[in-house]
Amino acid sequence: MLSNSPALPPLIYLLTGIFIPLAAWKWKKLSFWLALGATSVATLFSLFNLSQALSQGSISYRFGGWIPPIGIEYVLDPLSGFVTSVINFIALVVIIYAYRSVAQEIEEFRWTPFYALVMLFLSGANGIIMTGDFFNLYVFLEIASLSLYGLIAIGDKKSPVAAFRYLIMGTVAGGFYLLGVGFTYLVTGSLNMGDVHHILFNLSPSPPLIVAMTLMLIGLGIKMAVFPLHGWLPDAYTHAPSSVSAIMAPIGTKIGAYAIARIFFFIFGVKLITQVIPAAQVLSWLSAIGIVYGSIMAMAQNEIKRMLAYSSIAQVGYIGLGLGLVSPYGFIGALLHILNHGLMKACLFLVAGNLRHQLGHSRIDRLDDSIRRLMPWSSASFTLAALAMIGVPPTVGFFSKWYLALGTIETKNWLFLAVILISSLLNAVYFFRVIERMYFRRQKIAKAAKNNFVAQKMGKREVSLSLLLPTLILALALVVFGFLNTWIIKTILMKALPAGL
Amino acid sequence: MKERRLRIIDYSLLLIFLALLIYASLGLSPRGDLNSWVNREESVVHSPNAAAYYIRHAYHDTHSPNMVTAILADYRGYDTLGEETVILTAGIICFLLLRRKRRKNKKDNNKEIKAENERSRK
Amino acid sequence: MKEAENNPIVSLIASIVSPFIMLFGLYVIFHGHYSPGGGFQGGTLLAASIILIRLAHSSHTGQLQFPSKLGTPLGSLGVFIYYGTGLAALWWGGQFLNYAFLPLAEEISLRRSWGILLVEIGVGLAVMAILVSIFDDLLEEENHD
Amino acid sequence: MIEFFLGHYAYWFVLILLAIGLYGMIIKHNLVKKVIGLSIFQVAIILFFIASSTKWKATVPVLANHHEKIQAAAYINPLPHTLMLTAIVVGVATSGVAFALLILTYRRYKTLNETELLKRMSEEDAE
Repeated sequence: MLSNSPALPPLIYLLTGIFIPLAAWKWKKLSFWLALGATSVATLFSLFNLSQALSQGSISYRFGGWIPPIGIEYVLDPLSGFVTSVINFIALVVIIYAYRSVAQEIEEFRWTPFYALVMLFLSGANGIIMTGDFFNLYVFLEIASLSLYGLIAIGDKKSPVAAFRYLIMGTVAGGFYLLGVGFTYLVTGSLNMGDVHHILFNLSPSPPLIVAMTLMLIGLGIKMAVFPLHGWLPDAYTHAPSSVSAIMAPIGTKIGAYAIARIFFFIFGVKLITQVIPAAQVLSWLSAIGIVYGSIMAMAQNEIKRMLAYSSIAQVGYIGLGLGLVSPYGFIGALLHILNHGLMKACLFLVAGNLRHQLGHSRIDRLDDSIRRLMPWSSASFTLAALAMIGVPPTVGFFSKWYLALGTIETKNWLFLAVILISSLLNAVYFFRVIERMYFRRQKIAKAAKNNFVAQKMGKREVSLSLLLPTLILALALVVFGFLNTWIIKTILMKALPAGL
Repeated sequence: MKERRLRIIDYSLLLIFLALLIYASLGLSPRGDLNSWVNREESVVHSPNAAAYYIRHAYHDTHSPNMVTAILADYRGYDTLGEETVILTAGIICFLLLRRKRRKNKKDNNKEIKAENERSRK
Repeated sequence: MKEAENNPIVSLIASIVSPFIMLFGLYVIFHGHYSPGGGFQGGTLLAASIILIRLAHSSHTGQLQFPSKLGTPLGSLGVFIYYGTGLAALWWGGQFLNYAFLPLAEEISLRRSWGILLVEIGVGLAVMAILVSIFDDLLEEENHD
Repeated sequence: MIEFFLGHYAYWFVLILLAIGLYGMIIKHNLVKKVIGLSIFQVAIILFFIASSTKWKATVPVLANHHEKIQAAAYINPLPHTLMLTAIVVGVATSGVAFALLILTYRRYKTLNETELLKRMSEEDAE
């Protein structure tokens, strides 16, 4: 049974996604417990997979028992093990949060399909990360995207429009990727990633291959929300329910980033993406523009969720920049930032959800220091995550930026170094705007009395424990992983570097 | 005016994209060419070509003369499981988004619609 | 759906044609080994025959034939048959979806053949149920107003 | 020259169809027309794969007589057909979800024209 462990995380999610509509039709509460159980088991298995990959190197799992170019294989190596562990851990924490948040935001008869869709989304995300087959990646990409469209559309009133816009962009992305796969297949005659890698090594680059790479870069770039292709992201993040934003922001864009890292660095190879077409350079330039653009747009927003969405565009830019540098430090920085941004964004979106839960809004201009007194733990978590976002030393946010900066110095790209420094300042500006209001803005007396009255009437000041605990776990994880960063880099990420860097 | 300029950008992007794709298709080997890498028995690195393998071995392996079925359900069965999941996802989404709570009498039903209208006014 | 325009010719033809479409759908599913066809194509035909009844008759008759609340559970069941076939192979010691480990027949190629049939039935059931359920959900509003 | 044309013209038609689909998605203001464009786009990709699976003088990939020795050149490539069966299902699922979203949008805003929709949404923000 344990020899099947590489395939188990996506399969467990898939089984739960299928089983929830069957089992939990009558008992709505059961769907949550099934989802929670599946997520914990899948997290355990992905941690086990990671340890396996670290001790044994790359492991191939063959579906149906067919050898790779004939059948479909899953590839478990340190990189895929690391990323599945990260997203499953974050998903576990957010699912705990979803218990009360969903109960409040979504009608009861929708709980069952909601949890089923979350499970299917996680199954798609895990499948994308583990797969070693081009077409299988497309199928799981579509599972993940379709379930996201549905999950976004149960948010507030504007959410169906946001979801529809995402659907159009996402389908174009999937179509471009599939067309790229078609050209690659016609050139090489194979769909297996490892096989294609070996074949391309012996084949001189031709126009169809170059166009295939361009198409895949555009397609996966849309999924990752690289700068000019980010149009769907702000609306989708803003209008989705809080638990959906919190599960989509850390995982949704990261799977695009991972797919780009996997396909361009491990399959096409460094030579093809730097010398034949300037894919890496284009990616890093677009990401640099995206970092500045996202940060500036985030400063202009008045709604915390929307601000976080624009900040996501900037943060995804860091990952793209790190990948595009084509240097070991840059790659490590990008991978560390996948972990890092996942934790930070999940934590910030959970706090935004807490604010909406207690206050009924999350507008920055209506915050004042009553928040600090009403919700001390939430605001502390927000501050910690914001500090990590800016890159203050003991948190994990500092270290990924440190490695990215080392990468820019290594490749002598001083402009990108300047972009990283400037964007840290911009991050500081837009987060301190919120923190300043939370801690130092005195509220008016009359309003204070009213607020106290409201607080007494509700009987509690802070949000309930099941909402608070996930926020605190994530905030704590930011510090813990900050102290563990050398260990993570030495034992995991150094082994995950592609050949030829 | 601004609208019109945006239109022109859109059209030209579309045309550039089409030109790019046609340029790529010029480099493909002609359709039906038995010497292209898709239709040969082995790839450059002598790994077996999947398509030729399927044609040769499908009946022997799965006892099914229809190769498409054999590939769909056996060789690449995991893709088909994914495909089923996609359509299940679509079904669940339509349920999640469109179905209103089942009501026994019409009065409650009207209340539901009223609530939706209320929501749309909000 | 509008109930008033219930044309007798349309409903009669639909009632005559629908069983044949359904039969053909079953043929396409079960004959997928030997001729073009398979679970998805057959499932679509089955769904077409059910939807034809819903279009031609009153929605009440359609509900008698296939209640729309069955849609999602049956779809889940169909996917579960597929998944369960894979899981059974895993249980008997093979990889996921490796039908050679299913104890259905002596010969390995026959085992794979049986495995394919099981899977196709699951696909057909899932596609039929879900297509009908999507159809019902898209028309939900009209049913209520 | 004429052989080159005969070997490639099907790809060109399919790629033009793809551009038409993209045109529908990008330029059109009606959301339903966007979905139509999306379907055309997906069909174009499916046709691209199918067109690539041809072999001259070959037949459909269903074994006629399984006793004689099988020539790989006698049957067209079955792999793209299988892949496209999956892609068709994905297309059906996507358009189903798209229409569900449009119905929900129409219930709330009573319009499916993009400019009108944006206008109503910003009016609502102003309130």
